[in-house]
Amino acid sequence: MEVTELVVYGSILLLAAVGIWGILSRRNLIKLILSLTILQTAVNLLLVSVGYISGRSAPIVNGDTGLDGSPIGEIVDPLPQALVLTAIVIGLATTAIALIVAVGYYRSTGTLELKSWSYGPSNEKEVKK
Amino acid sequence: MIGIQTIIGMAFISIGLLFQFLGALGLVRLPDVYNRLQAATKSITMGAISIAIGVGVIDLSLLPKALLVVIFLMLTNPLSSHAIARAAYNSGVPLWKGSVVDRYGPALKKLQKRRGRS
Amino acid sequence: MMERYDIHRSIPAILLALLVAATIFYAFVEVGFGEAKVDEEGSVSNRFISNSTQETGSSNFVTAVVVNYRGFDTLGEVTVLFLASAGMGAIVSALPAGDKRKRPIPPSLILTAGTRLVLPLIILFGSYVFVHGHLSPGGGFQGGVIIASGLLLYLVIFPEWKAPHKALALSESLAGLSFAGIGIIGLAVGGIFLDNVISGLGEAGMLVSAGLIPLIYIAIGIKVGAEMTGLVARMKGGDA
Amino acid sequence: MMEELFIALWVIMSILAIAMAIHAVLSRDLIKATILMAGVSLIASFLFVLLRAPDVAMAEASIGSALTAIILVLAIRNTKRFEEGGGEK
Repeated sequence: MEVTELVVYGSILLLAAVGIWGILSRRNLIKLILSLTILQTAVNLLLVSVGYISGRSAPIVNGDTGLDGSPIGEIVDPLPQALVLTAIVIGLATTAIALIVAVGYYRSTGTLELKSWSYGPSNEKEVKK
Repeated sequence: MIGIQTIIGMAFISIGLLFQFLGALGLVRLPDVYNRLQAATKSITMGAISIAIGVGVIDLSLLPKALLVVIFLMLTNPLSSHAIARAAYNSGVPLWKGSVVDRYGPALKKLQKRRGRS
Repeated sequence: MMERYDIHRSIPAILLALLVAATIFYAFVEVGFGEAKVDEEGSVSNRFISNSTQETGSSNFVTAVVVNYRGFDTLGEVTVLFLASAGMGAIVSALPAGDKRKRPIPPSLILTAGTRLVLPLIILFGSYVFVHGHLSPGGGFQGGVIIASGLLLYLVIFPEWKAPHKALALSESLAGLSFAGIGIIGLAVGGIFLDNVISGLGEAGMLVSAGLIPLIYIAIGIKVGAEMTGLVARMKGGDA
Repeated sequence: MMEELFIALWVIMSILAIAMAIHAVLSRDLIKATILMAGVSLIASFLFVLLRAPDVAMAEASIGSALTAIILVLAIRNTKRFEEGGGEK
Protein backbone atom coordinates (compact mmCIF):
# COMPACT_ATOMS: atom_id res chain seq x y z
CA MET A 1 0.00 0.00 0.00
CA GLU A 2 1.50 3.28 -1.04
CA VAL A 3 1.04 6.60 0.62
CA THR A 4 -0.84 8.10 -2.34
CA GLU A 5 -3.39 5.33 -2.25
CA LEU A 6 -3.86 5.75 1.48
CA VAL A 7 -4.29 9.52 1.23
CA VAL A 8 -6.61 9.59 -1.78
CA TYR A 9 -8.91 6.69 -1.00
CA GLY A 10 -8.79 7.44 2.73
CA SER A 11 -9.86 11.06 2.34
CA ILE A 12 -12.60 10.24 -0.15
CA LEU A 13 -13.99 7.51 2.07
CA LEU A 14 -13.86 9.79 5.10
CA LEU A 15 -16.01 12.24 3.12
CA ALA A 16 -18.36 9.36 2.30
CA ALA A 17 -18.41 8.40 5.99
CA VAL A 18 -19.45 11.93 6.91
CA GLY A 19 -22.31 11.66 4.44
CA ILE A 20 -23.42 8.28 5.81
CA TRP A 21 -23.21 9.61 9.35
CA GLY A 22 -25.42 12.54 8.40
CA ILE A 23 -27.98 10.23 6.82
CA LEU A 24 -28.05 7.94 9.84
CA SER A 25 -28.08 10.45 12.65
CA ARG A 26 -30.13 13.43 11.44
CA ARG A 27 -33.90 13.54 11.47
CA ASN A 28 -34.50 16.69 9.49
CA LEU A 29 -35.59 15.77 5.97
CA ILE A 30 -33.66 18.53 4.22
CA LYS A 31 -30.58 17.66 6.25
CA LEU A 32 -30.97 14.06 5.12
CA ILE A 33 -31.09 15.13 1.47
CA LEU A 34 -28.07 17.36 2.00
CA SER A 35 -26.08 14.50 3.52
CA LEU A 36 -27.11 12.35 0.58
CA THR A 37 -25.65 15.01 -1.75
CA ILE A 38 -22.35 14.91 0.15
CA LEU A 39 -22.29 11.12 -0.12
CA GLN A 40 -23.00 11.44 -3.85
CA THR A 41 -20.04 13.78 -4.30
CA ALA A 42 -17.77 11.37 -2.46
CA VAL A 43 -18.88 8.41 -4.57
CA ASN A 44 -18.30 10.37 -7.77
CA LEU A 45 -14.81 11.27 -6.59
CA LEU A 46 -14.13 7.61 -5.80
CA LEU A 47 -15.23 6.47 -9.26
CA VAL A 48 -13.14 9.06 -11.08
CA SER A 49 -10.09 8.40 -8.92
CA VAL A 50 -10.14 4.75 -10.01
CA GLY A 51 -9.60 5.89 -13.60
CA TYR A 52 -6.67 8.16 -12.78
CA ILE A 53 -3.26 7.17 -14.08
CA SER A 54 -0.34 9.13 -12.69
CA GLY A 55 1.63 11.26 -15.11
CA ARG A 56 -0.93 11.32 -17.89
CA SER A 57 -3.05 14.13 -19.28
CA ALA A 58 -6.81 14.65 -19.55
CA PRO A 59 -8.66 12.54 -22.14
CA ILE A 60 -8.66 15.26 -24.77
CA VAL A 61 -6.28 15.22 -27.71
CA ASN A 62 -5.34 18.40 -29.53
CA GLY A 63 -3.01 19.21 -32.39
CA ASP A 64 0.13 18.34 -30.46
CA THR A 65 -0.68 14.94 -29.06
CA GLY A 66 -1.50 12.24 -31.50
CA LEU A 67 -4.54 13.15 -33.57
CA ASP A 68 -3.34 10.56 -36.05
CA GLY A 69 -1.94 7.80 -33.91
CA SER A 70 -3.66 6.22 -30.97
CA PRO A 71 -3.07 8.24 -27.78
CA ILE A 72 -2.86 5.13 -25.65
CA GLY A 73 -0.29 5.54 -22.93
CA GLU A 74 -0.82 9.31 -22.82
CA ILE A 75 -4.28 9.87 -21.40
CA VAL A 76 -6.21 8.72 -18.36
CA ASP A 77 -9.19 6.39 -18.53
CA PRO A 78 -12.21 8.25 -20.00
CA LEU A 79 -14.81 5.63 -19.15
CA PRO A 80 -15.37 6.39 -15.41
CA GLN A 81 -15.51 10.07 -16.26
CA ALA A 82 -18.35 9.51 -18.73
CA LEU A 83 -20.19 7.41 -16.13
CA VAL A 84 -19.76 10.06 -13.45
CA LEU A 85 -20.96 12.79 -15.83
CA THR A 86 -24.20 10.86 -16.15
CA ALA A 87 -24.37 10.26 -12.40
CA ILE A 88 -24.02 13.95 -11.53
CA VAL A 89 -26.87 15.01 -13.81
CA ILE A 90 -29.16 12.24 -12.56
CA GLY A 91 -28.22 13.18 -9.01
CA LEU A 92 -29.62 16.67 -9.47
CA ALA A 93 -32.92 15.22 -10.77
CA THR A 94 -33.30 12.88 -7.81
CA THR A 95 -32.38 15.63 -5.36
CA ALA A 96 -35.03 17.91 -6.85
CA ILE A 97 -37.72 15.23 -6.61
CA ALA A 98 -36.73 14.43 -3.01
CA LEU A 99 -36.85 18.09 -2.07
CA ILE A 100 -40.28 18.67 -3.52
CA VAL A 101 -41.52 15.61 -1.62
CA ALA A 102 -39.97 17.10 1.54
CA VAL A 103 -41.82 20.37 0.89
CA GLY A 104 -45.03 18.38 0.51
CA TYR A 105 -44.33 16.60 3.81
CA TYR A 106 -43.86 19.96 5.48
CA ARG A 107 -47.08 21.34 4.02
CA SER A 108 -49.15 18.37 5.22
CA THR A 109 -47.58 17.84 8.66
CA GLY A 110 -46.17 21.24 9.57
CA THR A 111 -42.77 19.86 10.42
CA LEU A 112 -39.67 18.59 8.71
CA GLU A 113 -38.58 16.27 11.50
CA LEU A 114 -39.01 12.54 11.21
CA LYS A 115 -40.03 11.53 14.70
CA SER A 116 -40.25 7.89 13.69
CA TRP A 117 -39.53 6.12 10.47
CA SER A 118 -43.09 6.07 9.27
CA TYR A 119 -45.15 7.81 6.67
CA GLY A 120 -47.12 10.84 7.70
CA PRO A 121 -47.56 12.43 11.11
CA SER A 122 -46.33 10.06 13.76
CA ASN A 123 -48.44 11.02 16.76
CA GLU A 124 -51.59 12.85 17.73
CA LYS A 125 -49.91 16.01 18.96
CA GLU A 126 -48.41 16.80 15.57
CA VAL A 127 -51.71 16.34 13.80
CA LYS A 128 -53.33 18.87 16.12
CA LYS A 129 -50.51 21.33 15.56
CA MET B 1 17.51 32.33 -19.66
CA ILE B 2 14.45 33.99 -18.27
CA GLY B 3 13.00 36.51 -20.66
CA ILE B 4 11.67 39.95 -19.81
CA GLN B 5 8.17 38.67 -20.59
CA THR B 6 8.34 36.03 -17.87
CA ILE B 7 9.63 38.56 -15.36
CA ILE B 8 6.75 40.97 -16.04
CA GLY B 9 4.23 38.15 -15.83
CA MET B 10 5.69 36.86 -12.59
CA ALA B 11 5.55 40.38 -11.16
CA PHE B 12 1.83 40.55 -11.98
CA ILE B 13 1.24 37.13 -10.43
CA SER B 14 3.16 38.12 -7.29
CA ILE B 15 1.04 41.26 -6.88
CA GLY B 16 -2.05 39.10 -7.32
CA LEU B 17 -0.90 36.59 -4.72
CA LEU B 18 -0.12 39.36 -2.26
CA PHE B 19 -3.64 40.74 -2.65
CA GLN B 20 -5.19 37.30 -2.33
CA PHE B 21 -3.28 36.82 0.92
CA LEU B 22 -4.42 40.22 2.20
CA GLY B 23 -7.99 39.37 1.27
CA ALA B 24 -7.83 36.08 3.16
CA LEU B 25 -6.30 37.88 6.15
CA GLY B 26 -9.09 40.43 6.02
CA LEU B 27 -11.70 37.68 5.98
CA VAL B 28 -10.26 36.36 9.22
CA ARG B 29 -9.44 39.59 11.01
CA LEU B 30 -12.14 42.12 10.11
CA PRO B 31 -15.09 42.53 12.49
CA ASP B 32 -18.37 42.33 10.51
CA VAL B 33 -19.90 41.18 7.23
CA TYR B 34 -19.50 44.44 5.37
CA ASN B 35 -15.84 44.92 6.20
CA ARG B 36 -15.08 41.30 5.33
CA LEU B 37 -16.95 41.66 2.07
CA GLN B 38 -14.82 44.64 1.20
CA ALA B 39 -11.64 42.64 1.80
CA ALA B 40 -12.93 39.73 -0.31
CA THR B 41 -13.88 42.07 -3.14
CA LYS B 42 -10.47 43.66 -3.17
CA SER B 43 -8.84 40.26 -3.34
CA ILE B 44 -10.81 39.50 -6.50
CA THR B 45 -10.36 42.87 -8.21
CA MET B 46 -6.66 43.15 -7.67
CA GLY B 47 -5.78 39.50 -7.04
CA ALA B 48 -7.58 37.42 -9.62
CA ILE B 49 -7.43 40.05 -12.36
CA SER B 50 -3.73 40.62 -11.92
CA ILE B 51 -3.06 36.87 -11.89
CA ALA B 52 -5.04 36.52 -15.14
CA ILE B 53 -3.07 39.35 -16.77
CA GLY B 54 0.18 37.80 -15.58
CA VAL B 55 -0.69 34.45 -17.14
CA GLY B 56 -1.63 36.23 -20.36
CA VAL B 57 1.69 38.08 -20.44
CA ILE B 58 3.75 34.93 -19.88
CA ASP B 59 1.97 33.00 -22.64
CA LEU B 60 0.88 35.53 -25.25
CA SER B 61 -1.46 33.07 -26.96
CA LEU B 62 -3.59 33.08 -23.80
CA LEU B 63 -3.84 36.88 -23.64
CA PRO B 64 -7.23 37.26 -25.40
CA LYS B 65 -8.82 34.67 -23.13
CA ALA B 66 -7.23 36.29 -20.08
CA LEU B 67 -8.60 39.69 -21.11
CA LEU B 68 -12.06 38.17 -21.54
CA VAL B 69 -11.80 36.73 -18.04
CA VAL B 70 -10.75 40.15 -16.74
CA ILE B 71 -13.71 41.89 -18.41
CA PHE B 72 -16.14 39.31 -17.08
CA LEU B 73 -14.74 39.55 -13.55
CA MET B 74 -14.97 43.33 -13.66
CA LEU B 75 -18.61 43.05 -14.73
CA THR B 76 -19.73 40.46 -12.23
CA ASN B 77 -17.66 41.06 -9.11
CA PRO B 78 -19.15 44.47 -8.12
CA LEU B 79 -22.61 43.13 -8.91
CA SER B 80 -22.27 40.09 -6.67
CA SER B 81 -20.69 41.99 -3.78
CA HIS B 82 -23.39 44.64 -4.03
CA ALA B 83 -26.07 41.95 -3.97
CA ILE B 84 -24.50 40.21 -0.98
CA ALA B 85 -24.15 43.45 0.99
CA ARG B 86 -27.72 44.48 0.20
CA ALA B 87 -29.10 41.07 1.11
CA ALA B 88 -27.15 41.10 4.37
CA TYR B 89 -28.48 44.55 5.27
CA ASN B 90 -32.04 43.70 4.36
CA SER B 91 -32.02 40.48 6.35
CA GLY B 92 -30.93 42.40 9.41
CA VAL B 93 -27.22 41.71 9.86
CA PRO B 94 -26.05 44.44 12.25
CA LEU B 95 -23.20 46.79 11.57
CA TRP B 96 -20.07 46.69 13.66
CA LYS B 97 -20.15 48.85 16.79
CA GLY B 98 -17.40 51.10 15.55
CA SER B 99 -19.01 51.85 12.20
CA VAL B 100 -19.08 55.55 11.47
CA VAL B 101 -21.63 56.08 8.75
CA ASP B 102 -24.68 54.22 7.41
CA ARG B 103 -26.15 55.90 4.37
CA TYR B 104 -28.24 52.97 3.16
CA GLY B 105 -30.54 52.67 6.16
CA PRO B 106 -32.04 56.20 6.02
CA ALA B 107 -32.30 56.00 2.23
CA LEU B 108 -34.14 52.69 2.51
CA LYS B 109 -36.52 54.15 5.12
CA LYS B 110 -37.25 57.15 2.89
CA LEU B 111 -37.90 54.84 -0.04
CA GLN B 112 -40.31 52.71 1.97
CA LYS B 113 -42.16 55.80 3.23
CA ARG B 114 -42.56 57.08 -0.33
CA ARG B 115 -43.80 53.73 -1.53
CA GLY B 116 -46.23 53.47 1.36
CA ARG B 117 -47.74 56.85 0.45
CA SER B 118 -48.23 56.21 -3.24
CA MET C 1 -25.73 26.50 17.68
CA MET C 2 -24.08 23.18 17.01
CA GLU C 3 -23.01 22.67 20.62
CA ARG C 4 -26.53 21.73 21.57
CA TYR C 5 -26.33 18.44 19.70
CA ASP C 6 -25.98 15.46 21.96
CA ILE C 7 -23.06 13.82 20.22
CA HIS C 8 -23.20 10.63 22.28
CA ARG C 9 -26.48 9.66 20.62
CA SER C 10 -24.85 9.59 17.20
CA ILE C 11 -21.83 7.55 18.19
CA PRO C 12 -23.35 4.31 16.75
CA ALA C 13 -23.97 6.16 13.48
CA ILE C 14 -20.38 7.39 13.36
CA LEU C 15 -19.06 3.91 14.08
CA LEU C 16 -21.26 2.37 11.41
CA ALA C 17 -20.21 4.98 8.85
CA LEU C 18 -16.55 4.42 9.62
CA LEU C 19 -17.05 0.66 9.34
CA VAL C 20 -18.63 1.04 5.90
CA ALA C 21 -15.82 3.36 4.80
CA ALA C 22 -13.15 0.96 6.06
CA THR C 23 -14.76 -1.94 4.20
CA ILE C 24 -14.87 -0.03 0.94
CA PHE C 25 -11.31 1.12 1.52
CA TYR C 26 -10.17 -2.46 1.98
CA ALA C 27 -11.81 -3.35 -1.33
CA PHE C 28 -10.34 -0.40 -3.20
CA VAL C 29 -6.78 -0.86 -2.02
CA GLU C 30 -6.76 -3.97 -4.21
CA VAL C 31 -7.70 -1.86 -7.23
CA GLY C 32 -4.78 0.47 -6.81
CA PHE C 33 -4.48 4.16 -7.44
CA GLY C 34 -2.67 5.72 -10.38
CA GLU C 35 -1.70 2.44 -12.02
CA ALA C 36 -1.88 1.96 -15.78
CA LYS C 37 -4.94 -0.23 -15.93
CA VAL C 38 -6.06 0.61 -19.46
CA ASP C 39 -2.95 -0.41 -21.31
CA GLU C 40 -3.54 -4.13 -21.67
CA GLU C 41 -5.38 -5.33 -24.73
CA GLY C 42 -8.97 -6.38 -24.40
CA SER C 43 -10.26 -3.90 -21.85
CA VAL C 44 -13.18 -1.70 -22.85
CA SER C 45 -11.33 1.54 -22.24
CA ASN C 46 -8.43 0.34 -24.35
CA ARG C 47 -10.72 -0.33 -27.28
CA PHE C 48 -12.37 3.08 -26.92
CA ILE C 49 -9.08 4.95 -26.66
CA SER C 50 -7.48 3.14 -29.61
CA ASN C 51 -10.36 3.47 -32.02
CA SER C 52 -12.36 6.49 -30.94
CA THR C 53 -10.52 9.14 -32.96
CA GLN C 54 -10.92 7.16 -36.19
CA GLU C 55 -14.46 6.02 -35.53
CA THR C 56 -16.04 9.19 -34.20
CA GLY C 57 -13.65 12.00 -35.12
CA SER C 58 -14.05 13.55 -31.68
CA SER C 59 -11.04 14.99 -29.90
CA ASN C 60 -12.70 14.67 -26.49
CA PHE C 61 -12.89 11.05 -25.44
CA VAL C 62 -15.50 11.63 -22.77
CA THR C 63 -17.75 13.18 -25.41
CA ALA C 64 -17.12 10.24 -27.71
CA VAL C 65 -18.13 7.79 -25.00
CA VAL C 66 -21.14 9.77 -23.78
CA VAL C 67 -22.65 10.66 -27.15
CA ASN C 68 -21.49 7.93 -29.47
CA TYR C 69 -20.70 4.67 -27.73
CA ARG C 70 -23.28 5.18 -25.01
CA GLY C 71 -25.64 7.45 -26.93
CA PHE C 72 -28.70 5.37 -26.17
CA ASP C 73 -27.91 5.62 -22.46
CA THR C 74 -27.67 9.40 -22.80
CA LEU C 75 -31.10 9.45 -24.42
CA GLY C 76 -32.38 7.60 -21.38
CA GLU C 77 -30.63 10.06 -19.08
CA VAL C 78 -32.26 13.03 -20.77
CA THR C 79 -35.57 11.22 -20.44
CA VAL C 80 -34.97 10.83 -16.70
CA LEU C 81 -34.41 14.59 -16.48
CA PHE C 82 -37.63 15.20 -18.36
CA LEU C 83 -39.48 12.83 -16.02
CA ALA C 84 -38.07 14.61 -12.99
CA SER C 85 -39.21 17.96 -14.32
CA ALA C 86 -42.67 16.65 -15.18
CA GLY C 87 -42.97 14.84 -11.85
CA MET C 88 -42.08 18.00 -9.98
CA GLY C 89 -44.76 19.85 -11.89
CA ALA C 90 -47.31 17.19 -10.95
CA ILE C 91 -46.33 17.19 -7.26
CA VAL C 92 -46.31 21.02 -7.05
CA SER C 93 -49.79 21.24 -8.51
CA ALA C 94 -51.07 18.71 -5.94
CA LEU C 95 -49.48 20.36 -2.90
CA PRO C 96 -51.63 22.18 -0.37
CA ALA C 97 -51.06 25.92 -0.47
CA GLY C 98 -48.30 27.26 1.72
CA ASP C 99 -48.41 30.32 3.92
CA LYS C 100 -48.17 33.67 2.19
CA ARG C 101 -44.78 35.27 2.37
CA LYS C 102 -44.19 38.99 2.63
CA ARG C 103 -43.42 40.72 -0.61
CA PRO C 104 -39.77 40.55 -1.62
CA ILE C 105 -37.73 43.72 -1.60
CA PRO C 106 -37.53 45.06 -5.17
CA PRO C 107 -34.12 44.82 -6.81
CA SER C 108 -31.88 47.83 -7.04
CA LEU C 109 -30.99 49.59 -10.28
CA ILE C 110 -27.44 48.26 -10.26
CA LEU C 111 -28.64 44.67 -10.12
CA THR C 112 -31.25 45.00 -12.87
CA ALA C 113 -28.95 46.86 -15.25
CA GLY C 114 -26.06 44.52 -14.54
CA THR C 115 -28.20 41.45 -15.06
CA ARG C 116 -29.43 42.73 -18.39
CA LEU C 117 -25.80 43.29 -19.35
CA VAL C 118 -24.47 39.93 -18.15
CA LEU C 119 -27.30 37.60 -19.17
CA PRO C 120 -26.54 37.56 -22.95
CA LEU C 121 -22.89 36.89 -22.17
CA ILE C 122 -23.82 33.93 -19.98
CA ILE C 123 -26.06 32.48 -22.65
CA LEU C 124 -23.34 33.01 -25.25
CA PHE C 125 -20.83 31.22 -23.05
CA GLY C 126 -23.19 28.32 -22.50
CA SER C 127 -23.72 27.95 -26.24
CA TYR C 128 -19.95 28.07 -26.76
CA VAL C 129 -19.52 25.27 -24.24
CA PHE C 130 -21.99 22.94 -25.88
CA VAL C 131 -21.06 23.72 -29.48
CA HIS C 132 -17.40 22.95 -28.72
CA GLY C 133 -18.24 19.82 -26.77
CA HIS C 134 -16.24 17.56 -29.09
CA LEU C 135 -13.12 19.72 -28.99
CA SER C 136 -12.72 21.03 -25.46
CA PRO C 137 -13.92 20.16 -21.98
CA GLY C 138 -17.62 20.66 -21.69
CA GLY C 139 -20.61 19.59 -23.65
CA GLY C 140 -24.34 19.57 -23.71
CA PHE C 141 -24.93 19.00 -20.01
CA GLN C 142 -22.48 21.61 -18.79
CA GLY C 143 -23.52 24.19 -21.38
CA GLY C 144 -27.19 23.59 -20.70
CA VAL C 145 -26.66 24.04 -16.98
CA ILE C 146 -24.74 27.29 -17.59
CA ILE C 147 -27.65 28.64 -19.66
CA ALA C 148 -30.09 27.52 -16.97
CA SER C 149 -28.09 29.28 -14.27
CA GLY C 150 -28.16 32.47 -16.35
CA LEU C 151 -31.95 32.28 -16.63
CA LEU C 152 -32.13 31.59 -12.89
CA LEU C 153 -30.18 34.76 -12.26
CA TYR C 154 -32.93 36.56 -14.17
CA LEU C 155 -35.53 34.68 -12.12
CA VAL C 156 -33.91 35.73 -8.86
CA ILE C 157 -33.33 39.37 -9.80
CA PHE C 158 -36.83 39.93 -11.17
CA PRO C 159 -39.17 38.19 -8.71
CA GLU C 160 -42.26 39.21 -10.66
CA TRP C 161 -41.06 37.42 -13.78
CA LYS C 162 -42.75 34.08 -14.29
CA ALA C 163 -40.84 31.40 -16.12
CA PRO C 164 -42.38 30.83 -19.58
CA HIS C 165 -43.30 27.21 -19.03
CA LYS C 166 -44.96 26.84 -22.44
CA ALA C 167 -41.90 28.04 -24.35
CA LEU C 168 -39.65 25.91 -22.17
CA ALA C 169 -41.78 22.82 -22.82
CA LEU C 170 -41.81 23.56 -26.55
CA SER C 171 -38.04 23.93 -26.88
CA GLU C 172 -37.52 20.88 -24.68
CA SER C 173 -39.80 18.75 -26.82
CA LEU C 174 -38.26 19.97 -30.07
CA ALA C 175 -34.75 19.25 -28.80
CA GLY C 176 -35.77 15.79 -27.63
CA LEU C 177 -37.43 15.07 -30.95
CA SER C 178 -34.36 16.16 -32.87
CA PHE C 179 -32.19 13.92 -30.67
CA ALA C 180 -34.40 10.93 -31.43
CA GLY C 181 -34.61 12.00 -35.10
CA ILE C 182 -30.82 12.02 -35.41
CA GLY C 183 -30.84 8.56 -33.91
CA ILE C 184 -33.36 7.39 -36.49
CA ILE C 185 -31.21 8.86 -39.28
CA GLY C 186 -28.42 6.64 -38.02
CA LEU C 187 -30.81 3.68 -37.95
CA ALA C 188 -31.94 4.33 -41.53
CA VAL C 189 -28.51 4.90 -43.06
CA GLY C 190 -26.11 2.84 -40.98
CA GLY C 191 -28.42 0.24 -39.52
CA ILE C 192 -27.66 1.14 -35.89
CA PHE C 193 -29.64 3.55 -33.74
CA LEU C 194 -27.59 6.74 -33.20
CA ASP C 195 -24.94 5.51 -35.63
CA ASN C 196 -22.49 8.28 -36.46
CA VAL C 197 -22.97 8.07 -40.22
CA ILE C 198 -21.03 11.16 -41.33
CA SER C 199 -18.08 10.87 -38.98
CA GLY C 200 -15.60 11.17 -41.82
CA LEU C 201 -16.78 14.67 -42.68
CA GLY C 202 -14.38 17.46 -41.80
CA GLU C 203 -10.93 17.41 -40.31
CA ALA C 204 -10.49 16.10 -36.78
CA GLY C 205 -9.88 18.93 -34.35
CA MET C 206 -11.86 21.52 -36.31
CA LEU C 207 -15.30 22.82 -35.40
CA VAL C 208 -17.02 21.01 -38.27
CA SER C 209 -15.98 17.47 -37.54
CA ALA C 210 -17.02 14.41 -35.58
CA GLY C 211 -20.16 13.92 -37.63
CA LEU C 212 -23.36 13.98 -35.65
CA ILE C 213 -21.80 14.55 -32.22
CA PRO C 214 -22.04 18.39 -32.25
CA LEU C 215 -25.64 18.21 -33.47
CA ILE C 216 -26.61 15.79 -30.71
CA TYR C 217 -24.81 17.89 -28.12
CA ILE C 218 -26.61 21.04 -29.29
CA ALA C 219 -29.93 19.23 -28.88
CA ILE C 220 -28.89 17.98 -25.43
CA GLY C 221 -27.76 21.47 -24.43
CA ILE C 222 -31.07 23.10 -25.34
CA LYS C 223 -33.02 20.30 -23.68
CA VAL C 224 -31.01 20.33 -20.47
CA GLY C 225 -31.15 24.12 -20.27
CA ALA C 226 -34.93 24.15 -20.64
CA GLU C 227 -35.39 21.28 -18.19
CA MET C 228 -33.16 22.71 -15.48
CA THR C 229 -34.82 26.12 -15.77
CA GLY C 230 -38.24 24.50 -15.47
CA LEU C 231 -37.11 22.41 -12.51
CA VAL C 232 -35.88 25.35 -10.48
CA ALA C 233 -38.75 27.61 -11.53
CA ARG C 234 -41.17 24.98 -10.26
CA MET C 235 -39.28 24.74 -6.99
CA LYS C 236 -39.45 28.53 -6.68
CA GLY C 237 -43.12 28.59 -7.56
CA GLY C 238 -43.87 26.19 -4.70
CA ASP C 239 -45.01 29.08 -2.54
CA ALA C 240 -47.23 30.70 -5.14
CA MET D 1 7.85 16.57 -8.29
CA MET D 2 4.39 16.44 -9.85
CA GLU D 3 3.43 13.62 -7.53
CA GLU D 4 4.41 15.57 -4.41
CA LEU D 5 2.44 18.58 -5.63
CA PHE D 6 -0.55 16.32 -6.27
CA ILE D 7 -0.42 14.88 -2.77
CA ALA D 8 0.07 18.28 -1.12
CA LEU D 9 -2.87 19.87 -2.95
CA TRP D 10 -5.00 16.80 -2.36
CA VAL D 11 -4.32 16.72 1.38
CA ILE D 12 -5.07 20.43 1.88
CA MET D 13 -8.23 20.37 -0.19
CA SER D 14 -9.61 17.13 1.20
CA ILE D 15 -9.07 18.26 4.79
CA LEU D 16 -11.00 21.44 3.94
CA ALA D 17 -13.76 19.40 2.31
CA ILE D 18 -14.12 16.99 5.21
CA ALA D 19 -14.16 19.83 7.73
CA MET D 20 -16.84 21.62 5.74
CA ALA D 21 -18.89 18.43 5.43
CA ILE D 22 -18.74 17.75 9.18
CA HIS D 23 -19.74 21.33 9.89
CA ALA D 24 -22.61 21.04 7.39
CA VAL D 25 -23.93 17.91 9.09
CA LEU D 26 -23.64 19.44 12.56
CA SER D 27 -25.05 22.88 11.83
CA ARG D 28 -28.66 23.56 12.79
CA ASP D 29 -29.03 26.42 10.34
CA LEU D 30 -30.04 24.76 7.08
CA ILE D 31 -28.99 27.71 4.90
CA LYS D 32 -25.53 27.56 6.44
CA ALA D 33 -25.42 23.81 5.85
CA THR D 34 -26.41 24.35 2.22
CA ILE D 35 -23.64 26.87 1.67
CA LEU D 36 -21.13 24.51 3.24
CA MET D 37 -22.39 21.71 0.98
CA ALA D 38 -21.84 23.97 -2.03
CA GLY D 39 -18.30 24.53 -0.77
CA VAL D 40 -17.74 20.76 -0.58
CA SER D 41 -18.91 20.48 -4.18
CA LEU D 42 -16.62 23.29 -5.29
CA ILE D 43 -13.63 21.62 -3.64
CA ALA D 44 -14.69 18.33 -5.23
CA SER D 45 -14.62 20.01 -8.64
CA PHE D 46 -11.05 21.16 -7.90
CA LEU D 47 -10.16 17.58 -7.01
CA PHE D 48 -11.68 16.44 -10.31
CA VAL D 49 -9.31 18.80 -12.10
CA LEU D 50 -6.44 17.22 -10.16
CA LEU D 51 -7.67 13.80 -11.30
CA ARG D 52 -7.50 15.02 -14.94
CA ALA D 53 -11.26 15.06 -15.47
CA PRO D 54 -12.11 18.58 -16.71
CA ASP D 55 -15.52 17.56 -18.08
CA VAL D 56 -16.63 16.19 -14.74
CA ALA D 57 -15.16 19.22 -12.99
CA MET D 58 -17.28 21.59 -15.09
CA ALA D 59 -20.39 19.52 -14.45
CA GLU D 60 -19.73 19.32 -10.73
CA ALA D 61 -18.99 23.04 -10.41
CA SER D 62 -22.12 24.10 -12.25
CA ILE D 63 -24.57 21.44 -11.09
CA GLY D 64 -23.26 20.49 -7.68
CA SER D 65 -22.42 23.88 -6.32
CA ALA D 66 -24.82 26.14 -8.22
CA LEU D 67 -28.07 24.39 -9.08
CA THR D 68 -28.25 22.00 -6.11
CA ALA D 69 -27.59 24.88 -3.73
CA ILE D 70 -30.26 26.98 -5.44
CA ILE D 71 -32.95 24.32 -5.21
CA LEU D 72 -32.01 23.55 -1.60
CA VAL D 73 -32.28 27.24 -0.70
CA LEU D 74 -35.64 27.51 -2.46
CA ALA D 75 -36.93 24.42 -0.65
CA ILE D 76 -35.75 25.82 2.69
CA ARG D 77 -37.47 29.12 1.91
CA ASN D 78 -40.66 27.15 1.34
CA THR D 79 -40.34 25.28 4.62
CA LYS D 80 -38.40 26.16 7.74
CA ARG D 81 -34.92 27.47 8.18
CA PHE D 82 -33.84 25.93 11.49
CA GLU D 83 -33.69 22.35 12.57
CA GLU D 84 -35.87 21.52 15.56
CA GLY D 85 -34.70 20.14 18.88
CA GLY D 86 -32.32 21.76 21.31
CA GLY D 87 -34.69 24.67 21.55
CA GLU D 88 -32.45 27.43 20.28
CA LYS D 89 -33.54 30.12 17.81
